[in-house]
Amino acid sequence: MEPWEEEEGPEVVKRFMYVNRKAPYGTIYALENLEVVLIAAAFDQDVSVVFVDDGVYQLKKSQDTAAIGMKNFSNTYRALDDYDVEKIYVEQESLEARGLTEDDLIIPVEVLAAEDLREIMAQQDVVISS
Amino acid sequence: MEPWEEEEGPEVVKRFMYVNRKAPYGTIYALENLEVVLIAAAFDQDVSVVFVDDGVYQLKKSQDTAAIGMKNFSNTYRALDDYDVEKIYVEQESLEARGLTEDDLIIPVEVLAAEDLREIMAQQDVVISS
Amino acid sequence: MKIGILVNEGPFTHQASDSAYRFARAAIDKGHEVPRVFFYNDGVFNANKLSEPQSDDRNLVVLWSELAREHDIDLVVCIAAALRRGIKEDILKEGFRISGLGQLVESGIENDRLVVFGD
Amino acid sequence: MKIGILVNEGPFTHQASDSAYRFARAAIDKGHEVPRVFFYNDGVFNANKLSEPQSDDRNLVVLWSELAREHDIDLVVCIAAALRRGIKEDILKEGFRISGLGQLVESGIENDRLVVFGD
Amino acid sequence: MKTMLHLVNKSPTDRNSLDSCLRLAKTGSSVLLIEDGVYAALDKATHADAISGRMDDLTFYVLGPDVSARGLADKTLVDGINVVDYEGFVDLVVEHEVAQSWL
Amino acid sequence: MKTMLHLVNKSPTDRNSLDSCLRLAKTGSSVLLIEDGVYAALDKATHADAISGRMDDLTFYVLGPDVSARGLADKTLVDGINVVDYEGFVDLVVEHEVAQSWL
Repeated sequence: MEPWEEEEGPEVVKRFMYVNRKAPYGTIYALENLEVVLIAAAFDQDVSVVFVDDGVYQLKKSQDTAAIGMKNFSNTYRALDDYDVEKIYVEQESLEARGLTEDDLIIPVEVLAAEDLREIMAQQDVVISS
Repeated sequence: MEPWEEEEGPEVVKRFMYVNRKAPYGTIYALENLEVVLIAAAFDQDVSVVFVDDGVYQLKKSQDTAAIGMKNFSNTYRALDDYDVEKIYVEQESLEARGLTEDDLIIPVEVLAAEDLREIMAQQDVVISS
Repeated sequence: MKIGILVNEGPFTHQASDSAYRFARAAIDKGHEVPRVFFYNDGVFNANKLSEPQSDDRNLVVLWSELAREHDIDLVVCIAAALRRGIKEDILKEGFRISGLGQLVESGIENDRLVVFGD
Repeated sequence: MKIGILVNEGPFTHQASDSAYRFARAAIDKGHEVPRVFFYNDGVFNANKLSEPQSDDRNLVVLWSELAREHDIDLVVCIAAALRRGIKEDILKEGFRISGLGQLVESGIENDRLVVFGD
Repeated sequence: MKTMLHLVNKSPTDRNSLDSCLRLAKTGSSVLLIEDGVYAALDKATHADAISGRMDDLTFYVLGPDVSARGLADKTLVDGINVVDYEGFVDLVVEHEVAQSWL
Repeated sequence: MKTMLHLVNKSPTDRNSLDSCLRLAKTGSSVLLIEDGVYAALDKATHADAISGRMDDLTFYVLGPDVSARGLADKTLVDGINVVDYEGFVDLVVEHEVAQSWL
């Protein structure tokens, strides 16, 4: 086997980034994107999850869906840590435009300015958005 | 029969306004909204059709969908006249923001400033949007 | 008062069907009539009896069907929208029927209000 | 080059499936491989064999199925997304199969590119 | 002239529907924010001015169940917005002659 | 650092996806406008500056079939945008290491 063939083998770790730009409940994308991330965590790849624009609303604390009859899935974000998904980024500009701070979020995250998030995005191998 | 019963009878004409705010082809709403208007024209009601925001793109001349494999339905707007749908309003501000003029449109319309369109909207009995 | 409802999106993907359902129930609870709910665009998917959400999630197809039975609501699925999306009699949930767009216009004529839920 | 495709919306309602189909054909025409197309969210509706668009309109369900047969493409419908939307084996078009989300992750791992089409 | 209830169900940072509604809503109309539309009611967010600037000529409502679902019950809403539940939503539809959804 | 192709498929007057893409796209990246995203390429429209202001550090493409479908073939596009067909779209995906869709 040539060295470059080994590099192409299945043991190569790719960097996957899952991008969330949509608010929860109004549409299903937040929930179904989270389901992808939980599955992806089982593969031996480098996983990061990004919340920008209205996606930051997914992490808002104190969600209570009893009166709309939909399932509250916000606690599932806490499971990301159990699944060893530790690279969770939230864009600072998106938080600020919505009057939110890190204290409003249900899980610890890394808050990044757009200019820093841009660098991380540009290092990914696969970007999956919804 | 009492006079007020007659007023409630089926011969009362209601004002229906169909509002188009979405561009064609990217989503099906423009096409399916047009299908509603063509059916609605068969009822003896007062029908008006409004194009605002990206809805004004529905009326752009010279649409040619051959290369995207979708049906070009823009000529169907010409049929509105045959169906006696004559109240077709386009918001001037929406046209201008998109760099379009009345000459860009496939059918004759009444171009109205927002402040005038607002008055007409407020006179409707039923507003159907998509 | 008679209130007609138009639902333009399918269950689950958008909140439209949930909102319309909660609204319809509240209207009925307050003594109003909801004679007909019309399903257009992706709204036709609300009639798909094969829908099987997770056990801890709501099943809007069933909820609409039950509400219709209890309160004699006419659930009308647009035939043109349904055909292209593959919603046929075979998979139509009890309580729904397939008919033409004229039924939507009628809803606008005959009801005191028409409320639209969509994307 | 191996190019994976993810389709997040159903046929007709959004252009995503049309765009993905045109892109897939162009990629194959240029000599690239499209080993798998994964259908997620409302994308699962692309597999509904009951879809019957008007005769002068394209039928994306048929187009995907034919493309898959001609070029040996694995058309995978996400099981979780399909269940809640009522896309079951009974109404699955030939050429599509139902499987788990792992197949999407695999697509990302094994292909040189992954291109996403959605709303 | 009809009394109108405008329904806005999209986030103002995602779509233009609130902007268009406010541009075309006549003085004296009511606006009810539902679904993702409720984010427009956040006092500290960028669109707060769009609403507070129209408090004099429009009446604003927000659907409480959608506010709670999104975890906004602990946030300050724009001053003067009225919170209603689904029954209040029904009352608004009944009290206004026409309901217009900004889809 | 990967070479990136950003895909934008929504109208800039309807959604925020172009704005977000431009805010987060790194110098040297390419942006391909498809579907309703092609409206952003209209020279006289409100978003023309958003694109022309980034001509120096990004490369812009627009999908010709989507331009023609929408009747924009007779309109002036922002100076410097490259028009491609589906085969050109494939080439762009191949030439860039990563494709990111701004859904």
